[in-house]
Amino acid sequence: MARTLSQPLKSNKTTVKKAVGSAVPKVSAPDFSKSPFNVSLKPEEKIAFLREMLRIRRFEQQALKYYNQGIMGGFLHLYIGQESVAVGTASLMNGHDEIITAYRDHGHALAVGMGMNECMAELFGKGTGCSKGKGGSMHFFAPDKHYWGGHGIVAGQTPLGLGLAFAIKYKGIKGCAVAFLGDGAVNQGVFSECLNMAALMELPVVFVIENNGYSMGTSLERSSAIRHSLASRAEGFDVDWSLCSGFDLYELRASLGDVMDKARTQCRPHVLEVSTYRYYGHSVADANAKKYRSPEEIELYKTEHDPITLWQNQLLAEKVITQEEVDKIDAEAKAEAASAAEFGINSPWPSEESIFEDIYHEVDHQTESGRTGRHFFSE
Amino acid sequence: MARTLSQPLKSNKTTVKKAVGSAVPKVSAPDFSKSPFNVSLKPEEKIAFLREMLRIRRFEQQALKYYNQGIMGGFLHLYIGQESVAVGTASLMNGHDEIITAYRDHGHALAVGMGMNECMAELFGKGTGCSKGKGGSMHFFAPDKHYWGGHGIVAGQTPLGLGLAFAIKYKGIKGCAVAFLGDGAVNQGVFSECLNMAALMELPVVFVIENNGYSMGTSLERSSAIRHSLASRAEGFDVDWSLCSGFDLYELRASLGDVMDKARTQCRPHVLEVSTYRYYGHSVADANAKKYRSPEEIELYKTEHDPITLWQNQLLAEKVITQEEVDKIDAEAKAEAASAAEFGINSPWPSEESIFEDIYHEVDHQTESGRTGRHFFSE
Amino acid sequence: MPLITYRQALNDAFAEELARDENVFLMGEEVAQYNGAYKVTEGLWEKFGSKRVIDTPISEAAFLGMGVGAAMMGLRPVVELMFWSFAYVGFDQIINNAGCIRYMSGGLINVPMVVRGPANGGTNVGATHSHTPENFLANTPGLKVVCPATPYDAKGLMISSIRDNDTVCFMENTLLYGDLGEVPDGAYTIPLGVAEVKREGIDVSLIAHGRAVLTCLAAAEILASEHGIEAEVVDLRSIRPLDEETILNSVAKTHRAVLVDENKPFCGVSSQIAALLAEHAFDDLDAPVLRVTALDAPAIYSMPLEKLQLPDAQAVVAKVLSSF
Amino acid sequence: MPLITYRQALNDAFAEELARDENVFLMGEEVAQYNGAYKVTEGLWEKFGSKRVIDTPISEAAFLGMGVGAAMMGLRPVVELMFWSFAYVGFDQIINNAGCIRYMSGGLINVPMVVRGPANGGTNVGATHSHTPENFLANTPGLKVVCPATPYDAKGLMISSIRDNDTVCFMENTLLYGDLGEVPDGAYTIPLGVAEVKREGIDVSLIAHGRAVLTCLAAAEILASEHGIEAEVVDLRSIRPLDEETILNSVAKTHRAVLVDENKPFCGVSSQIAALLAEHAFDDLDAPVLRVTALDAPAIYSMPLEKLQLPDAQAVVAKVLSSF
Ligand SMILES: Cc1ncc(C[n+]2csc(CCOP(=O)(O)OP(=O)(O)O)c2C)c(N)n1
Ligand SMILES: Cc1ncc(C[n+]2csc(CCOP(=O)(O)OP(=O)(O)O)c2C)c(N)n1
Ligand SMILES: [Mg+2]
Ligand SMILES: [Mg+2]
Repeated sequence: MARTLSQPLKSNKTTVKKAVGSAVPKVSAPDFSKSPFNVSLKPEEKIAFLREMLRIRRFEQQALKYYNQGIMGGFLHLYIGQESVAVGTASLMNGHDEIITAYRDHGHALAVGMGMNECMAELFGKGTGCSKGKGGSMHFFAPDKHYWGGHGIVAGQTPLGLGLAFAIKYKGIKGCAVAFLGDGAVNQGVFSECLNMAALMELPVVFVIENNGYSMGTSLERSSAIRHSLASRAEGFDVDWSLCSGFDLYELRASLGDVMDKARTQCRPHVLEVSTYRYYGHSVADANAKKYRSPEEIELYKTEHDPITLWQNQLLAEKVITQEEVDKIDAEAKAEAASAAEFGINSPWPSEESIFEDIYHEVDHQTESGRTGRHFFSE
Repeated sequence: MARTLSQPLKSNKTTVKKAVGSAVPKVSAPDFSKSPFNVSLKPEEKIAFLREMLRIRRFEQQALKYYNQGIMGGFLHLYIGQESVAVGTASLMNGHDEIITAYRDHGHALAVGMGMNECMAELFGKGTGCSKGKGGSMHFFAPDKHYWGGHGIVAGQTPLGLGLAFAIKYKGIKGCAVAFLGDGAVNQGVFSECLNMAALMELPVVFVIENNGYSMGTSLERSSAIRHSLASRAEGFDVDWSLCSGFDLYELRASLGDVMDKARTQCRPHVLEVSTYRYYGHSVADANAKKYRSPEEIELYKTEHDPITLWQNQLLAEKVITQEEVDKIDAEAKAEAASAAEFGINSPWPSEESIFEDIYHEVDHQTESGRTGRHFFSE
Repeated sequence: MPLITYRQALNDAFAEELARDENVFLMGEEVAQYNGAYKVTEGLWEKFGSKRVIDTPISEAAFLGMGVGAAMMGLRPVVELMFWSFAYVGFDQIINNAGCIRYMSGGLINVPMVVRGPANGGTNVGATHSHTPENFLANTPGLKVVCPATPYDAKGLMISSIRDNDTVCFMENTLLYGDLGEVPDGAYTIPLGVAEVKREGIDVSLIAHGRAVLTCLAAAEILASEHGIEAEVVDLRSIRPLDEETILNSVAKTHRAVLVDENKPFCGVSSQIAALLAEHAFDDLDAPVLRVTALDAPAIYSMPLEKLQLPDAQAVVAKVLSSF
Repeated sequence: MPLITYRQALNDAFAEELARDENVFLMGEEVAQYNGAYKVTEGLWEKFGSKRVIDTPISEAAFLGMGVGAAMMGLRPVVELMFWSFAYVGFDQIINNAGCIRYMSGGLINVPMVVRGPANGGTNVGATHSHTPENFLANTPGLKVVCPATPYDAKGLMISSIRDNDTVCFMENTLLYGDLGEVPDGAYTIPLGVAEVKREGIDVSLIAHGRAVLTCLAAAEILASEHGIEAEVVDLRSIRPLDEETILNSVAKTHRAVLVDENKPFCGVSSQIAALLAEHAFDDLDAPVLRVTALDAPAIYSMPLEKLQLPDAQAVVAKVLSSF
């Protein structure tokens, strides 16, 4: 099956909105490293991005190992291949911004600063997990880090993102909300509803479509009818939109930085479609991962468009880092992941009583409201 | 409040799709009476359209009288002002086409040939009603006339329209499905889902947005963010779209005839936005009908853009009809409506047993499946 | 105490809470400029402005979800559904987001939202507009469900619901909006999870919620005056949390229960009360647990027939008599 | 008889009905080219092609509604929900369109559709993916609900459901897909609304549906071998229509009922059965009606804890013993 749509997008490298159907302008790709969001980056910051991407990858590889051994439950949706998107986004958050994503959420979690231990423990279903073992892989949360999860129902998080933006504006905060969704998720009606409401209410929300070309086993062409791009659907709702490659961290930061700023300062929503790719199956249980796309295709992305390799090479070329330093960072990431796995394995299970905790705030806090009447109807 | 959006649309008088945001071409309005759909109309046919529109109006005015007397229940959403749309559509149906609409459904019902008696009896909640008194104003159906209702949940009928189109294509019929919805209904997510699926599956469906400028008390501007038009949202889903005025029956027939043909022959979906106007409140119970829009605005539409007056004047100008004949037709329509009201009033209520009929097909037909197990759980 | 309508009691609750807590806001279709399809929010937009009283497009899923998102951030949305029947186009947002996020986040998040609107049959608006989903919603641990029967309860329960730190599904009734009752000025709360014995009796317990409570009270009068039967009427008020104690105490006293419910019978609220009694009042009961529910058919349009579909006092009386 | 899996039994039912009736078609997410997320439709796209086995985008509301529209026109859609949990984004289409259109049209229309997919907890996929809405759906007059526990029942009930002229909500279970059972080749039907006594007994009736039936059978073995108690196991199979006669006959014989249910307890299917018994088996019962349900909390992710949330044989045994 020919892939075209999630290959690094050639067109529309700027974040300027394009009229639907208009010819793609022949601009030579700008040098994104010179964008205002990148030009003043300190070497340490650039290196930190590399570290964060490597940490995500090593974390997930470690998790994969245990999942395959059958000692993790449920689903495991790996983010490997897409790390630049989460890391780039987190790097642009200003302390007043809020983010939310779907079930492919480990990358965003680590990128905003959640610890590997709590995340790994969650995967093992342990009481020390970030969600006390109640949420699992799809449900990582860290409100204190402005990270609102981790949501399993496709596109169900998009109106929540709208609500985050609403609250930001209501409270008079100079921030924005970034809500991620997949290329399959755009076909849930609620996302279209969100576009309309975001525009009508002038909410500071950026919807980032992480277009990895597939929703489960269905290629973009088979799930979405479009004339130009998924993002261009926003046009019909008077929402600005743009496309960018997610493979190059500079480009992602330049594009997203722009639109997040616009959201913060002008209270205007935006849809940014980011081309990216996942190397593994939809979830680890996806036995067909190599059937609906060719091994060659996967290989091409791994070798030509890996965001970590690209960034690493960039930093090497900029002489911001040496190969030895890269290796060291990677080794540290691996060690951290291994130790997180240890932590997870050695952590206790949640207590049996905890089954009835964290359902009602009022019950948990034993307020009067929480003590009145029967709340639970099994013994 | 300034109205702009449902005034007779000046732009885009042809059914040719326009690129979003592109300048409206300065074409002088074509003479729609010369369109292939109109040019060969016989005088009797033109007169029949007038009669149908008048019948709808007189029917509803009659119903209104009894509703205001409190002897009809529920909601009564009047179609008055919009009659041309239903009549124009029905006049284009080829015997293999199917239509479906929302709760503002009397016009479509009469236009496809349902009798005034059964419709009026339904409003009175009588057993002789088209839905045996079970559906009421919002739920008229006549599958034998290719009319699939009458649906109360906003936009809930749009995927059903998709299903009608699906069945048409599946069965290899050379027809199309026309699904109506309002300007407020476009903001239900399911409609966007339908656009995507219609394009992907290449279904012969035409969505007709009857844009009367308001969803209940909310003007289009306050409910829908758009750059060009509601219909132009279809662009993002690779669905063709166009706009037309619904005030002029020639224009409506020319525009809709075109796209229905395209749907039938090419199996391509289309969204047609028709500008129209309702004179009464959202429903008769809408006490605010004159608050969210000015009496002057309503008056303007009634005097300048009434589809019946316009058509009547057109036929008088064409000398297809005389004023006397018009008056006679109108008198007949009034008499028919009055006699339908008589019929409704004098009809019996549904029987008490009928409460448990028409729930399960198998029970109604006392098949084995309908006789096995308990189906109803109250005495 | 002033005599005001159920509608006004709710309106007062909103006005007072909007004034008290700037995190409270109202939203929904036609709630602001139009004053609400049933005028429950009349005058509030004029008084509190577009920031606090917000009209939405016809996009229930999105605005319910927006409410959840805003509530996660500490705001207190009061979201109107024009009818609870329309909840089904946004059901996922209520069940999975309002209902499950706290659990899935291990308690990091709570969703202090009220979703409100009328949920009732009896107004000839047909099957799709007459749903009563209190049973569905109360099935979901994480959600609370409240169904007031009187103006007094409506105001006190609404204020409690707005102040509650969990999501409360608040079910009103278009047939009750015009009912008058005594309601004090100023704020007062009625805790969720406390039923009220609205009439004392010794011979049979009539257990109900929402408008069915009024049906029971009317039936109780008939039973007393015409049949010498003193019925106790228990108004559940809150479905989840549920005041099982008051129910069981009443049945322990009367030894007979007739459950009256405008829900459809299969897995309705009264099924749950019956299950409670079948387990925990087994020795107290002198007779089968009987139910009077909405007839088990979609709501019919026809005016006189829909009246037959809902429990009325005569049906309750007949059912009670059949139990002796 | 060949020993095949529950999954294969369903697959055979589809293959046979697709071959028999050209109005039958399957659709849903990943049902065609991917062979189904749980491989229930494996091989069917290859065999019947893209006209009959159709992949959809992730647009449940639209494709459920499309199914209704197609069924109104006489086709027989079999619509897969990857999980029944996802029904909530398309709930309106099921309740209001599939469920109410026949009534609202005065019987002019019927909707011969099957909506199917797994509905169960127990696989560590968290609260949003573990819903069991059979109670909600069976609450709606107009819908039918079927929950097979065995491969044999799965095939026979599926064929009946596809041939049924009303909408059937068919609930499978990912934990059962691999279960083996004897299933005849070729078409056979099991009527909806007929329960099966899967084990005869005289001391107590265990009443259940879906996977809980297997839990009951396991419990019954333990009760017999370790406690000398002979439990009768009634498998409801179909929730609506419901075979009340078989339930009442069993309880009339055993005088004791323990209801086992993977639904959440509040207004779950077992609440309805309890209500039935509280009304119609009052004189037959020697003990309170007891229930073993899913714990009343959202489904938890943690592997060992989720096991505790669902009824298991030990819990059923303990509950039965407590009844004596
Ligand atoms: C409403 C709903 N329908 C179906 C699913 C099952 N499902 C989970 S993820 C997925 C594919 C989503 O693909 P995409 O949006 O492209 O995100 P990606 O997995 O590529 O990150 C599907 C169908 C679901 N979780 N929710
Ligand atoms: C899902 C849903 N939400 C809300 C309503 C209440 N409602 C009925 S009609 C209507 C306005 C629809 O306006 P529009 O689509 O423009 O159609 P019109 O009434 O103008 O014909 C609303 C809000 C409903 N029936 N269904
Ligand atoms: Mg994808
Ligand atoms: Mg309108």
